[in-house]
Formats: sequence, structure tokens, C-alpha cells
Amino acid sequence: MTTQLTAETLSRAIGRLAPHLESVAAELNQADARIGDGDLGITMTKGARELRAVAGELPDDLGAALMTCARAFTKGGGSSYGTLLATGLMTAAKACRGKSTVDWTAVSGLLDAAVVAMADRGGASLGDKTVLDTIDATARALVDLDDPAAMTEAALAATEDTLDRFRDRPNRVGRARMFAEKSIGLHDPGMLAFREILCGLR
Amino acid sequence: MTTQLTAETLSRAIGRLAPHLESVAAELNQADARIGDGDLGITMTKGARELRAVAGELPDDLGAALMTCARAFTKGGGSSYGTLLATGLMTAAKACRGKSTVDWTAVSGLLDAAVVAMADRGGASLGDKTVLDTIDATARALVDLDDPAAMTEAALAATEDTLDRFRDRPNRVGRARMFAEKSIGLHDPGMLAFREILCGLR
Amino acid sequence: MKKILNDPYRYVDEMLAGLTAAHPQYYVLVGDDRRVVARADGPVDGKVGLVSGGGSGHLPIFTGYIGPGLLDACAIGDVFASPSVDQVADAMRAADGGAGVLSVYGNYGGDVMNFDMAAEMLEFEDIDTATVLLRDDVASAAPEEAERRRGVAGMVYAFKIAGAAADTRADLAEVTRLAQKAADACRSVGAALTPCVVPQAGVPTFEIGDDEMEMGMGIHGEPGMWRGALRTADEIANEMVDRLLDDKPVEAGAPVSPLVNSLGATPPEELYILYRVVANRLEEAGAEIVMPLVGRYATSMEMTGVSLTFCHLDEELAPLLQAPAACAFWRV
Amino acid sequence: MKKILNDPYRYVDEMLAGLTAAHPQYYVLVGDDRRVVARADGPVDGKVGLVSGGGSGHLPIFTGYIGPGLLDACAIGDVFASPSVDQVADAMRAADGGAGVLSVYGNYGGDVMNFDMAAEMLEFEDIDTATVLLRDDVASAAPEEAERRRGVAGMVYAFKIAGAAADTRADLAEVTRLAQKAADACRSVGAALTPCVVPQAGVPTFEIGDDEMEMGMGIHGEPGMWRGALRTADEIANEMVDRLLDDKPVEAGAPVSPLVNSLGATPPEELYILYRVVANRLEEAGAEIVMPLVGRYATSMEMTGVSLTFCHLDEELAPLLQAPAACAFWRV
Ligand SMILES: Nc1ncnc2c1ncn2[C@@H]1O[C@H](COP(=O)(O)OP(=O)(O)O)[C@@H](O)[C@H]1O
Ligand SMILES: Nc1ncnc2c1ncn2[C@@H]1O[C@H](COP(=O)(O)OP(=O)(O)O)[C@@H](O)[C@H]1O
Ligand SMILES: [Mg+2]
Ligand SMILES: [Mg+2]
Ligand SMILES: [Mg+2]
Ligand SMILES: [Mg+2]
Repeated sequence: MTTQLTAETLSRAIGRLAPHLESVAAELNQADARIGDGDLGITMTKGARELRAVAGELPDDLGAALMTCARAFTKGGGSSYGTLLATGLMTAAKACRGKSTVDWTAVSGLLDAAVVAMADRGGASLGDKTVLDTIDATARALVDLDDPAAMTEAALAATEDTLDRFRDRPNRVGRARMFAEKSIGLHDPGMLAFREILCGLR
Repeated sequence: MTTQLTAETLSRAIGRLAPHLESVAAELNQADARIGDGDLGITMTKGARELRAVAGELPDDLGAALMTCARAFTKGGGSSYGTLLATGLMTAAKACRGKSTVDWTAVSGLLDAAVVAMADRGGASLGDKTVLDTIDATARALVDLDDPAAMTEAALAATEDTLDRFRDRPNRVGRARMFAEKSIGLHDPGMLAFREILCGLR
Repeated sequence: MKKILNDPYRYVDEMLAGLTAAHPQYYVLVGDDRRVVARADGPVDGKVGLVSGGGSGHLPIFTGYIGPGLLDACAIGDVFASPSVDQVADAMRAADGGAGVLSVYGNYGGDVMNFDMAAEMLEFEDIDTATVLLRDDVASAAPEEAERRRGVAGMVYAFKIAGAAADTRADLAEVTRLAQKAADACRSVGAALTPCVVPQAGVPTFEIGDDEMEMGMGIHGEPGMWRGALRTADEIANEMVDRLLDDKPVEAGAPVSPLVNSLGATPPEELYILYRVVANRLEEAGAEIVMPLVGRYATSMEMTGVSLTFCHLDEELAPLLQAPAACAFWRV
Repeated sequence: MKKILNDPYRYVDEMLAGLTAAHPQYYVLVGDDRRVVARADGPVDGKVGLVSGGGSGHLPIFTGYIGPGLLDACAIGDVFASPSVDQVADAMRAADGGAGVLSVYGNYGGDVMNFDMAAEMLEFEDIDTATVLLRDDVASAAPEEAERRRGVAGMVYAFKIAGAAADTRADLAEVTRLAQKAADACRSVGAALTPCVVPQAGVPTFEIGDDEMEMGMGIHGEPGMWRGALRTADEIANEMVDRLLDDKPVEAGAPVSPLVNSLGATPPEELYILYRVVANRLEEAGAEIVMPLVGRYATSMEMTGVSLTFCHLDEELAPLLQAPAACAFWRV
């Protein structure tokens, strides 16, 4: 169990992730339609397609590989979620530049840094009921973990827990802010999409 | 019964005509609405108002007096009917220029000339189911008559007869041409308005 | 079809008050009943005066096209109703710079009578007049009856070309010849998707199903050639091009200016989608596309729909179309 | 709300193809996925490049305003959707004439993220960038939260003034200062009467009763301040003027440019009826009216409704607003 995160790991993860994201696109569109513009599934499908296209030829440098993945989400669509994911991935890319392997225990810190960059990019704070809250909870849950399978389960548990905690609060940023009242009782679509990413990594 | 047509006759006729036209405006609007734009009553009301305004100060010259009446129908509105009436009145005005009296027997000829001018102005022919057909029939009916009361009754009889003869034919000019099929079975609004003019002169 | 207005009977007067207040450099209200708009810097001495007019509700037609290189005055009726004879005569007087007055307007019965009668009045005042009627709507009568056709967006070309001709200080006969040539060069066809509301009437000008369109409908709701399910942009554009080219084919290499016009509510986005096809088809037909126009040039208030006009040019007309001109709605 | 289109997913691409084909003297398509439009004669060497962009469906905003004295490039998203980071970065590259790039656009969350991220990419390429956000919609947040306000038709003034400033060859800091000053000078409020249809969605953006209007509604259907029975033109104009002057009063004698803007279907006739009141009220308030604009400057396709913008000018901004500029939709 002393594997490490490499470009090869990323490439294999994409192989599982892409088909899963495509299979849940309709659900994500629906969730986004309730309090947004209903395109979140499209965003994830487009991202998945771009990821597939690069999965086979990721550079060995983990930073460069992560940057390639980030670019998959800045092409094609201009959705908030895609840009935020790209922001998070680029932050990780910068941290990993020049390394071909990274310890699994570093993942928690990478997620922390991503949350900071994404908050900066989108102007949201923790507690605003966005994808940030699930990533932050995941970062907490992964501290010191070094087994990828166990990490995925821990991340999912933290994410489910966050979804539940936030369901009855209002959305405070993005398109959903317009429907703050309506959003009470509904899951944030971006949080749901993050859960599906984790499911896809399983 | 050897009276003649004078400016004074016109002035008194306006006194009877104007209120009558105003009283039938709604009916004429309705008739026009069926196969046109529903403004014929408005046109007649506006004309009546302008006529009232000039009735008291008609010049003695019959030509000038008729020209003043014609102008009452070129002001304010731009409806076809107003312009056609003005065209007919102006034709009569030209024929009467310089005279302060005209024999009643001349009226038939004045109407004939008016029909020619109006046909020229509007491009319609006799038989197209327009006001021209009633004026022409009236001109026929008035040949050699010289008693104004008898003339009005003869004109009305000719007009009623023309209305009946044309009812089941299609309109061939003006706005109503668009609704040629629909116009079968309906009286032409301009013919109806001519009947009301005659009624008002009674 | 909701409208923002006050008293429907004051619609046109308030509109003209706002129009002339917003653009005093172009427009000035003249005439007793404030239904005549003239060029702010007119009449232009020694230039043939250009007059148009008709019912309101078609901006920029007619009044909008007053300005240097365009019209000198317009007589403005109520919405979809002819201006009065006196108003037309006032417009002609306002346009007269001593070289005579040419009236350029659409072939609608009421307008023709009133312009003709006003012209007779002007002749009494020793002002020379001439008339050019637009009959560009191919849907409004068969080719054999082309004289009965109504005038629609082709007016824009006639105004522009007549305006440029008058600016050269050509005499009334020559300006009339060129305006007539421009009018004869235009073919148009429209399609309506939704009606509009005449303020004083308060009800839609016609009824049409939620998924229907009518090809060939006139700008006041005059019946067209077919009504049926809404087609795609490419189908609509192709049918319109076919109808126009059938009526007047393009000569190989000849310059043609196409106008893809919104009847009001249809947004420019859709006009550009149509324009792709129009441009391709014209090129296929061997035309040289000159000064394409895409936008709202002749409308019926909030009607949804489009019209397509081809103006078939030559060495004489093309430079006149491209000569400088300015009004609040269009600059060349 | 019937639309003339082909494949809804090709709506924007076909629109851009038609736009650039119709006006090649102004616009050229660049970039990998043909979602960037740049000035046909650009980039202009040594001039600050001006970039804008955002979701489609607002013509002439954004793309229409590319031209001399105006913008240099735009990145165009799907209808009401942000362009991608890569598209924005491509627009910035296309606009760069070596003096840096200023982005001027409306304050919408997705756009802000994507422009910011693209700007970071450009910094890597040693291109200086700056940003000015429009936040002119007074209905979108209270004065205390003015930072959260959305950008609407005030963009037109910011584009124009920034364009004129860039034309003087001022440097990036100075063009940014003037563009920011123009943005800060604008206040807008809109009212919607009917919704529009986003092609890919196929349904109206909101529902509203046949006799209702909504004051303060945003251009994508964002909720406004009140919904109620349709008011008269004068009532609507007066309320809008009140709201704008409450937010930013006119200084006596100060130049103000008003923009009475149609959201799409509302015809110019109605805009002029509104303009009467706007002009009277501004004059009463002591303003000097400069270059009033009335027309379709910032729309939401076939939406019925209007917006009113006041741009509060001074000796520095007024000449920039009135400096020459040209695009297919507007000439100054
Ligand atoms: N400014 C923001 N900061 C953080 N998260 C955001 C922000 N805006 C949107 N999100 C997240 O993205 C999700 C919506 O994504 P997406 O559908 O792409 O938005 P849009 O269609 O409005 O561009 C939200 O549910 C939320 O989790
Ligand atoms: N060209 C014409 N020639 C003769 N009569 C006409 C002509 N056009 C209209 N009319 C007559 O005028 C009547 C309609 O008048 P009016 O309502 O004023 O028309 P519009 O409202 O279309 O201007 C018709 O019923 C017909 O009798
Ligand atoms: Mg979304
Ligand atoms: Mg979106
Ligand atoms: Mg009528
Ligand atoms: Mg009428």
C-alpha cells in the first residue's frame, strides 16, 4: 500500500471517471435546472470528453499532467463549475510541478489549496452552499490517509454528510442566489457533481 | 317650387346633415369593421364637425362654398372615403365657380361629373361595389327633377335599390378587396354612408 | 404584444414629439396639426424635394428616413392609416426647395388618392410634382398584375437612391427616372409569425396558431400565399430567395443588394442566421453582393417576422445606393 | 415568442457566420472554435486593446460594438451563457496591439471567473491586462451592495468612452481610469413585459400575466422589484427616472446622456413616447441633455420591455462619448 499519485494514476482514473460522468449527466442537468440554468450535466459531459482525449498522452510530470486536465475544463464551455474545477486543478498543478510522483498524504493539502484558489476565483466563502464546502470537508477527511481506496470512501462519506448538512440552507452565490428561497431543501448541484466525481473514481 | 341651389341651401343642409351623421357613426364603424378597418363612422363624424365649423360662413359663390365643404373632408383624417367625397365636391365646385345659384336640374350632371372624377382618383370602375355605384344610380334617378324634397326621396330609392343589387356581389377595390369573399352578402360601407348622407338631407 | 403607451389616440402625436425631441439635428415638426416632419436643415435650395408618408407604425419607415441624402419631409397618418390630403400637401410644401417635389411611397389605395389630390393642390401653387410608387411585394399580386402590388421594404432603396440622385442637383425628371428605376429594381417577400396591435383598435391584426407562420403576409396583416407549420430558418430563407429570383432573375455578375429585414420583434440574431443562406444563394446565382442590409428597416411595430428584399443594381444605381446619407436610424 | 432558427445548438455559430459575412468591413471570426470576433482591421498597433464578451442573445451587445472607436474583440458564449476561458483568452490575444488589453464587461459571476482566469493566462504571455466591470443596474442590489449589481445597457457608454480613450493612444492605466469613470457614471433600470426563449431551452425564461409587467427585471429574467398591472408609458418613464435620480442625483447644469433602450420586441414608437417624459424630467432636474440615445442598444432577443440608462458626464467624458466611432449597429 505504498503506491503514489502519478500521471499513470490520473490516466487510469479518467478511464473510470469519464463514463460515469456521462452516465449521470441527465441527473445533474435536472438538479441544476431546479435552481440554475440546467447545464451542469452538459459541462461534466464536455469535460469528460476532453479528459478522454488527453488521458492517453498525459505527460509524466504530474504538474504538467494536472495542467492538461485543468485545460480540459477551460475549453468548449464557459460554465462556472468548469472554470472552478480548472482553477482547483491548476492550483494543484502548480504545487506538483517538476514531480512525477506525490504521496497520497499530500492530497488533503492540495485540496485545501484548491479551495482557497477557488474561493478567490469565484468570490464565495465556505458556508455559502457551493462545491467549496464539499471539497473542504473532503480535505479534512483525508488528513493523513494514504490508501487510495479508503480515501475515496472517506471523501464520499464527508461529501454525503456535507450535502445533508447544507440541504436546508439557502444558496448564497452563483445563479442559485437568485432562487435563494427555492434552494432551501434542495441539494446544491455543484456539490452533487462533486459526489459524482468521487463515485467515478471508485 | 322654382327654388335654386345656393350657398344658403348648403348651409341649412349642413344643419340637418351633421347631427345625423354623428348619430349613425357607430353603425358605420361597425359596417366598415366587418370588411375594412372600422373607421368610416369616425371619418363621417370628423367631416361633420368640420362642416359645422364652416356652415355659418360659407361664401356666396357656390363654387367657393362647395370648395369649402370639400376641404372639410381633406382635413384631419386621411380616409379613402373622405378624400373621395372631397374629390366629388371639388369637381362640383369647379363647375359652379362664379355662380351664386344653380338650377336643381343641374344636380344630376354634377353627380355624373363627380363619379368620373372619383373613379379617376381611386381607380375604381362602376360595378366594383363602391360608393360610386350609388352616386351613379342617384345621378340617373335625378335626371330632370327640380323639386329638392322629391329629389331626396328619388335618390334614396335609387340608393336602396343599388345596395340591394350589390349585396351579394364581392367588393373589388379598397381595403375590402382583401376580404372579397367575406364581403359577399354584406353591404358596402361606403354605400351605406352615402345613404346616411341622403337621410341626413331629408 | 403588450404595448407601452398612454392614450391610444395620442400614440402618433406623442411618438412624433419624442422623435423630434430626441433628434433635433435631423427632424423638425411642421404643419398645423403637427403631423408633418421635415428635415431640420431643409428645404434645400435648388434640390428636388423628396416626400414620403403613409400610416404610422413602421419606423424607421417613413419619417425615420428624413435627412441628408434621404427624404426631405413626410406626412404621417395614424397607425396603418393614411395621412390627410392637407398633411401630404404640407409635407410637399415643406420639402419644396424650388426644384419641384417627388413623392416616393408605397402603393396603398388611400395613400395614392391622398398624394394625388395633394399634388393637384400643389400644381395650383406652381410647384412641380412627380410620383414614384413602390410595388415590390411579389406576394401581393401575380406578375401579370404587378401594377397592383403593394410597396414594402423596397422603399428603403428607393428613398436612398432618390435621395442620392437629388443630392447631385439633378432635375425633377431625372430624379424621378432614377427613383422609378430603383423602385422597379426591387423585389420583396415577407413572412409573419405573430401579429401586432394597432393602438386604437387594441386587438391583434390577425390570429395565427402558436406553431404557425404565414408566407407572403403583408405588413398590415394582408393575407399571404400559405399558412402552415413554422419552418426552419434555412427553409424560410430558401423559399424567399426562390420567390424573388423567380420573379426577377439575377444577371450573371450583376450587383445585388439584399435586405434581410425584421418586421419588429424578430431579433438580429435570427436575421443573421437567415443571411447566411441568402448570401450563399445570391453568390450561387452569380450575383455580386453589394452593401447587404440586415436589421430593422421597415417594421410593423411588435410583429414577429421577416422580409427579404433584393435590389438589382447596375453601374448607375450602385454608386447612388452607396453615396453618403444620414438619419437617426441609418448612416451610409 | 416564435423563433426562426435551425438547430438550437448551432444558433450562435450560424448567427456569427451571418454577422461576419454581412459586415466583413467590421468583423472577422478568429480562434479555434470560431467563437471570437475581432476587428477586421485589428489589432491596432500601439493601441490598448478593448475586449468584451459574455452570453449571446443581446445584440448589438457585445459583438456588435466591435469597430473603430469601440471594441477590438469579443468572446461569445451560447445564449445567456459565459464564453469559455480559452475563448476569452483568444479574444484578448486578438485585441492585443502591444499596449495591453482592457476587458470591459458586465458583472456576472461566470463571466468574471472566466475573464479573470483568462487574464492570468495572458499575464504568462507577458500581455498586460486590466478589467472594468459594469454594475449599472440599480434594481439588482441596494446602494449599500452596489458592488453586487449586474451590468446592463450602461455597457454601451463604457464601450464607447473606453474606445475613444484608447483611440487617443492613452496607456492602459489611463484607458482603464476613463473606462472605470464611465462605468461609475452609469445607472440603469429595466422593465420587462414578456420573456424570451433561450434556443437550447425552448421555453420562456419566465412566466408573466397578459396584463402584467415587472419593474427592475434583469435581462436574463432575474427577478425585479415589483410585478403588477401594466402601467402607462408616462408612469413607467417617471418611475424609472425617479429610481435613477434617487440613486445618483443630477448636478445642476451637468451633462447627462439618456439611453431609452428596447429589450427587443418593444418598437421605437414606444421608446419615443417614453423619451418625451425622460427629456422633460432631466431638464427639470437641471441636466443638460447630451447625445440622447433611443433604440435597441442592449437586448434580450424577442423580450418585450425597456430599460433606461443615465450616463452622468463631465468635460472629460462628454467629448469621448461624442468622438467618432463606427460599427454595423451604430455610428457616431
Ligand atoms: N462563485 C462560485 N463559487 C463557488 N462555487 C460556485 C460559484 N458559482 C457556482 N458555483 C458552483 O457551481 C455550481 C453551478 O455550476 P454551473 O451549472 O456550471 O453554473 P452556471 O451554469 O451558472 O455557470 C453551483 O451549484 C455551485 O456549487
Ligand atoms: N378606390 C376606391 N374607389 C371608390 N370607392 C372607394 C375606394 N376605396 C374605398 N372606397 C369606398 O370607401 C369605402 C371605405 O371608406 P374608408 O373606410 O374611408 O376606407 P379606408 O379606411 O380603407 O381608407 C368603401 O366602402 C368604398 O365605398
Ligand atoms: Mg448551470
Ligand atoms: Mg451555465
Ligand atoms: Mg375604413
Ligand atoms: Mg381607414
